[in-house]
Amino acid sequence: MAERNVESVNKVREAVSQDLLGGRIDLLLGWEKGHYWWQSRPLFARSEADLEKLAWDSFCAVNLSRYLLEELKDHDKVGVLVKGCDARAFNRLLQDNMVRREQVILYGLPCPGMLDYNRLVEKAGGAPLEITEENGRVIIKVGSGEQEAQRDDLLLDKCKDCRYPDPAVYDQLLFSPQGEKEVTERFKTVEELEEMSAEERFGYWEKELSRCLRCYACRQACPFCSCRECFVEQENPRWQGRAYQPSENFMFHLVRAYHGTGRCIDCGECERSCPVDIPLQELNRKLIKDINELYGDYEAGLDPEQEPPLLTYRPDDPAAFSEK
Amino acid sequence: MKKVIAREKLPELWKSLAAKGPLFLPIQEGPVVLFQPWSEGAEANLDAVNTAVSAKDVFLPREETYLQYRCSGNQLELIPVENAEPVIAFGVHPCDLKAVEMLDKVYLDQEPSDELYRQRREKTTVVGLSCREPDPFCFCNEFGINPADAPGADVMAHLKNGLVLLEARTDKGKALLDQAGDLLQDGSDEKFEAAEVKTADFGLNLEGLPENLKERFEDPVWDELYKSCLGCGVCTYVCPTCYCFDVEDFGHEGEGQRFRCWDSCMYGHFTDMAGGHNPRAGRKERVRQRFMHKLQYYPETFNEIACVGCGRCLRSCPVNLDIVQAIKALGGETVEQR
Amino acid sequence: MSAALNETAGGWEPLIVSFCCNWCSYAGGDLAGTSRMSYPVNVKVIRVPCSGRMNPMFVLRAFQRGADGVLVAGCHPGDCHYTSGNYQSRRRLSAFKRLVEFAGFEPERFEVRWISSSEGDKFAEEMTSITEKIKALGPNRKMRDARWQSVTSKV
Amino acid sequence: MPRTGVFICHCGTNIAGTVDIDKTVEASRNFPGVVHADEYRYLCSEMGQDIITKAIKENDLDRVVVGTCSPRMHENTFRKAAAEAGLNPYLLEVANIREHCSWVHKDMEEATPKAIALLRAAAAKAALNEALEAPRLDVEKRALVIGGGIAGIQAALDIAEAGYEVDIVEKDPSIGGRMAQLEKTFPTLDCSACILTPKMVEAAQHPNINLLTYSEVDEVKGFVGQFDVKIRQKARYVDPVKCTGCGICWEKCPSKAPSEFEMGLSKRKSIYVPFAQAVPMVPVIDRDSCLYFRKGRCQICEKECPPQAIDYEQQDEIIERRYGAIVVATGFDQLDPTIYGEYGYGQHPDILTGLEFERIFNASGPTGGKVVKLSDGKPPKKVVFIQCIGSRDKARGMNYCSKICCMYTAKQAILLKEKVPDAKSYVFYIDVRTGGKGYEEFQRRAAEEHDVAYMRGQVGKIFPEDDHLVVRGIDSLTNRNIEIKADMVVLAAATVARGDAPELGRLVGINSDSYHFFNEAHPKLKPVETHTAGIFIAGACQAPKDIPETVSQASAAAVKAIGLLSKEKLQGEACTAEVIQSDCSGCLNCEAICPYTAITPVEIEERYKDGVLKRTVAEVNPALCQGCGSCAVTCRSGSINLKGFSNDQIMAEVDAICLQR
Repeated sequence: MAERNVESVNKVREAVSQDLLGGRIDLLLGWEKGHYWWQSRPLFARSEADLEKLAWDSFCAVNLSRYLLEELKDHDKVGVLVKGCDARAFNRLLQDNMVRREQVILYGLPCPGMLDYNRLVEKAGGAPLEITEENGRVIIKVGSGEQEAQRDDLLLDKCKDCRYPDPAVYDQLLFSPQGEKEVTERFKTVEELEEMSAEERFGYWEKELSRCLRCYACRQACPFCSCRECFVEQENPRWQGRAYQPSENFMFHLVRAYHGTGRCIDCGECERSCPVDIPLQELNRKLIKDINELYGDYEAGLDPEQEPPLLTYRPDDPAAFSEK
Repeated sequence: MKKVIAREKLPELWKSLAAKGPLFLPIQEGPVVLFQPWSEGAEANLDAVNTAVSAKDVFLPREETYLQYRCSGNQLELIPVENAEPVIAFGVHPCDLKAVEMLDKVYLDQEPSDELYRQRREKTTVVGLSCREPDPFCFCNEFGINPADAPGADVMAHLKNGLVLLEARTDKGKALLDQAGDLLQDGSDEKFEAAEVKTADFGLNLEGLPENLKERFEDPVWDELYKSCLGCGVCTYVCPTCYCFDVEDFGHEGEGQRFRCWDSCMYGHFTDMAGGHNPRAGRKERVRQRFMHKLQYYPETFNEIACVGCGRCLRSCPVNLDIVQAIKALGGETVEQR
Repeated sequence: MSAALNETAGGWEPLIVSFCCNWCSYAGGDLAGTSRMSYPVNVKVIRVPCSGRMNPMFVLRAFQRGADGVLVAGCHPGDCHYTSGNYQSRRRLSAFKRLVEFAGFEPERFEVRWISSSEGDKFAEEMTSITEKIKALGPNRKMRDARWQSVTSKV
Repeated sequence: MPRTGVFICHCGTNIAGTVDIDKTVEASRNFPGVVHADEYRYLCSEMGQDIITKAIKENDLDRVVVGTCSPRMHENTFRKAAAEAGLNPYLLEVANIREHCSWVHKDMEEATPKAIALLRAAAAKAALNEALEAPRLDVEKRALVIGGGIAGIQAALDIAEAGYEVDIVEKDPSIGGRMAQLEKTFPTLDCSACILTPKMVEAAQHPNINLLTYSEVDEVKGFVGQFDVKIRQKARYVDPVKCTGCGICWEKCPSKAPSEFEMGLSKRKSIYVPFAQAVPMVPVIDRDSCLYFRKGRCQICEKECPPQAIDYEQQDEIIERRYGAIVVATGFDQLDPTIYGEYGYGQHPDILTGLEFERIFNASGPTGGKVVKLSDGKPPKKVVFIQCIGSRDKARGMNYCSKICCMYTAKQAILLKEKVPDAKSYVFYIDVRTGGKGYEEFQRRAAEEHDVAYMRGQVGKIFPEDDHLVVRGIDSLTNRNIEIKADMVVLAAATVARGDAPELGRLVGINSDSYHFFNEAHPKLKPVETHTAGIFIAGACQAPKDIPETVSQASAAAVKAIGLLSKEKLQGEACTAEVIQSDCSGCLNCEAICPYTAITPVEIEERYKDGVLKRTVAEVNPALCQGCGSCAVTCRSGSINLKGFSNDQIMAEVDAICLQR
């Protein structure tokens, strides 16, 4: 992987450095490596030296589009590296008037899916030292030798059922597209939960939500959570109390999810960001599934011109309750 | 006093210890391990390197009601709340226990001390647990912590070949082992040799850092460091040395209660003032506050950096902005100016 | 802090909060009154201008505070005083209803009905019907904030 | 803390009979903020209102809660009383302890705690009430009348006579509507055209009336006093200024199509005026049948037209105008009885509907006024009239009575006897309904003097046999089977709403009942108003009506419109939405869902670091906002709120209601 990776990073760097150094953009939002090779963090590049740190590998999960909210206050024109989900996030922000299209240059990165370090450890049975990727397979080097695995088995949860790995919007596409993927298990967990009795389901969520720290990482990482003032912090009315009561946990998580109705792009950043691994994505996906069933297929973030389902209606819409 | 118990016998021990009051343990909760009260059927996980959230929950609970009121007509009745009951915190790693000592400095060692904290602290028996294998994020060595020993523990526990070795170091500790009675066997002959545990070496140079930071409030490094921060509260909530809380009321005109709960300096509303002004209006100010607090303000008062190298912020920050990155950025590698 | 929910001397009685749009359903409720129809006292109505005003958070708050059932009532589709409020609420509340069911609420706990200003009989019937269904289900404990409950009995 | 006063009404025994007033007063004293509580037998009376105003002054009250009947009943009364004491009227809240409590519960033990809960909620809400000001709005001194039938014409004439400009939008090429199709009118038997035509001409010539025929309403925006309407004037392909109405074009036109005016019983040309007295007397070209438009050749009309008024290039034209008031008078359709297979309609030329038969009488109709069978041109000797085709038919969901059929059937039977003296009429009816001045006498005359046999019963089958139509039915009085060999059958097909009524209702912003007849604001007290301020309804678009009723309703609607137009300023809605711009992120979802286009983006400047940052936020036009509050729900951050029904007010009500069990 090392060589191929160097090659692809160079390709990205080449594309963006022309624009950054040529003054077409004032800032590039990309990734750089963290403390370890399997970590990445956002890179705010303004110079050639900054671009030296640029990374593009199988560990660039962080969605960069959200940083536009702040960076566009300070910069006239910003370049962003966008994977499939990041591009949908961009469209989401565009639809919410949070960004202006002409202020942003999007460099599209068709995404093979990002890898999960914990899965590498699991698969390798120890701390991996290095990995090599080849044709959908990953060779993991550990102290005691090598372990081979299917790349698909090592993906982050959020990438497993990604239907649109290619950016839906970009100014420049840097690699050849992956093509739309057929996903079969996107709603599997939702369906399993639907099968349960109400009591069981409540028990499930009560337990899962009981871990919530109210750190709001899910919200802060989310491209549909772009409010300046979240209902959580409002004083009048006090929608959300701070206590760690089951009642308050449900209030936050149901409303957070509901606010994503027809808006959630299914990027899974909420769940990835959660320090206590609450299956937030299942709440979001439940709403995606229901909206699709009731009001027609809608994939948030694919087409910013398409009216979000809660902002429109048809007189003959069905309802989830009796209309007699 | 030294005792041993076979690991497979632990559930019996939990049952016995929990009979007298809450027994906090690293418990496997779905995909994560949390420091939580044990109950029948709960799965304790003593092999976990670190719980997702630190053990501070035992001493400074995320939510704590301390006052109830009742009104009728013009009469207001205040009802004190009895909070603290004897608690056992079993399996606290050296880093977390060191962090509790840091909280002590804030809540106990200054006048007036925090009554709620004091009660809980005094009524808690701590069973420390030595670490065997650190994960890549553990870096407590940097702070002179020995992962194999928790000096402040009432009982020190070690895992060894299917056995748990327990050494009581205080009267409270002895009482605890006594409470377990026959479940424990004598362990006077067992050797507790501390195997050396080497945590990650991030190449930090902490020497003189707090002093050095005094003049760096306006340093351009802050202009860069904060940028990736999402503004969530993960780092503060998982951190064992963060201790800020908020006070909120719940109730209505007839009756209600006042409680305190964890708060985070990473939230914009943390410093909202009644008049509408917010001295830390931006993420930069808030990120600076947190790291300055850990690395400069706390040390200035208490003579040590408020970090124990538990690695939780490295593990949990969704964008990998952590204290190691901050220390590095502040330790001489000033980020290039715009 | 008793564990009893809504227990009065005569046993448990459910509390049902109904949000009614001003133009149709609230007026339907008025007509039920004018026509001297009768429905259970368990239902208490909050007037909102339109079912489109119905923020799902109001429903959750009612559950937090001890409601055993919530019924939102608005004009029939096509009859909204504000043209499209009920069309909008139909989508919102359908999504929301399924979400709360997904969270583990029984479907009967949260309902939406269209009741016109001339349907006093339907108003009374719906109020009776939801009360009976909730009685059959028993008290709602889900999302109920125990801290609020501890004080309710004393007011 | 507010200083709230609570006032509880006994309403005689209406409330006091089921709700323990003393207990509610006592309980109210303990609500937060309540400093005064009182009760009175009839709070809505002068005396009762005085009690409130006095108490406000004496106790320095800044919030008032009344526990009375429905706020839909007396909220305004009490608000006025509060205003009289110098209190902003919107600081008052009504707890509905009558319709929603004392009248629906019987047990005092139950009703009293509920009344207290409702009062507690009202007090909790009132504590958060704010003083509100209703905006004062301009009134455009012009009315729009949609529909150019007798209702529309009458309404327009009345409004014009009062001195205001009126535009009539008529979708057909001529005004006149259904009444123009009628031969004679009951019960006086005066000729319909003779009384209608002068009104049509008067309307056309009135200086304040502007006729927009062959036009349709495309869009209605705005609100009472300021409706912005887009009207599509369809291309006639004839220049109305040049056209003299000479008629050469339709004489020469070689192609034909079924005449709408004649109910399809005869044909008209492709360039045509619908009927001889059409106003305006300007033809239109029907593109669907015109040879030139279909095949690109012919152009005879263009060649023959003396003033060269034909213009094939004419386009639809959009007229945008502002109106202060709108009268909807779009009339009715006749049910197509083919859905009733047993009557054989559409399968035999001598089975007609009432309106079709009406054309048979007419001198300019398909038979030139000769009452003959369409099958063979011979006069019918036996005619069977069947009532309630599609009316009063629960099985098919048409429960209502079409109201006019009993009378026009009697009329047609009389006219038949006059034209074909040896003809015999049979009427199958469910009930004969003849409410109206001179109506009963008229119908009796038909039965007694014109040899019309009335038979209570139903017809089960009609089928042709030889040159007759066999009508088989049951006389429900004698329970005997009846069989009549008729020459002609006339079906009194139901009066139904116009097919496009639901669409028009949506467009204009008024609602309709399950049969698509437009809803009046109140069935008794507001019969011509709709729920949308400034929009009135007249005629059969509201429910089946005869001509006198239609005309009087049209005049009533006109008076309401005149009353509105005569105002210098209108009082707008006080409970409008409001944006907290500092919190608004500018996503403008509220703009997308606002039914009144009351929300628009606006750029604001904010301090940012050392400079200023421009950003877009939402802004509400309080004149356009009608206070539905949907925006407040779509706004996730609560940055847009509805005054009078704000988030914190509703949450306070929920809290309070749940406190009391």
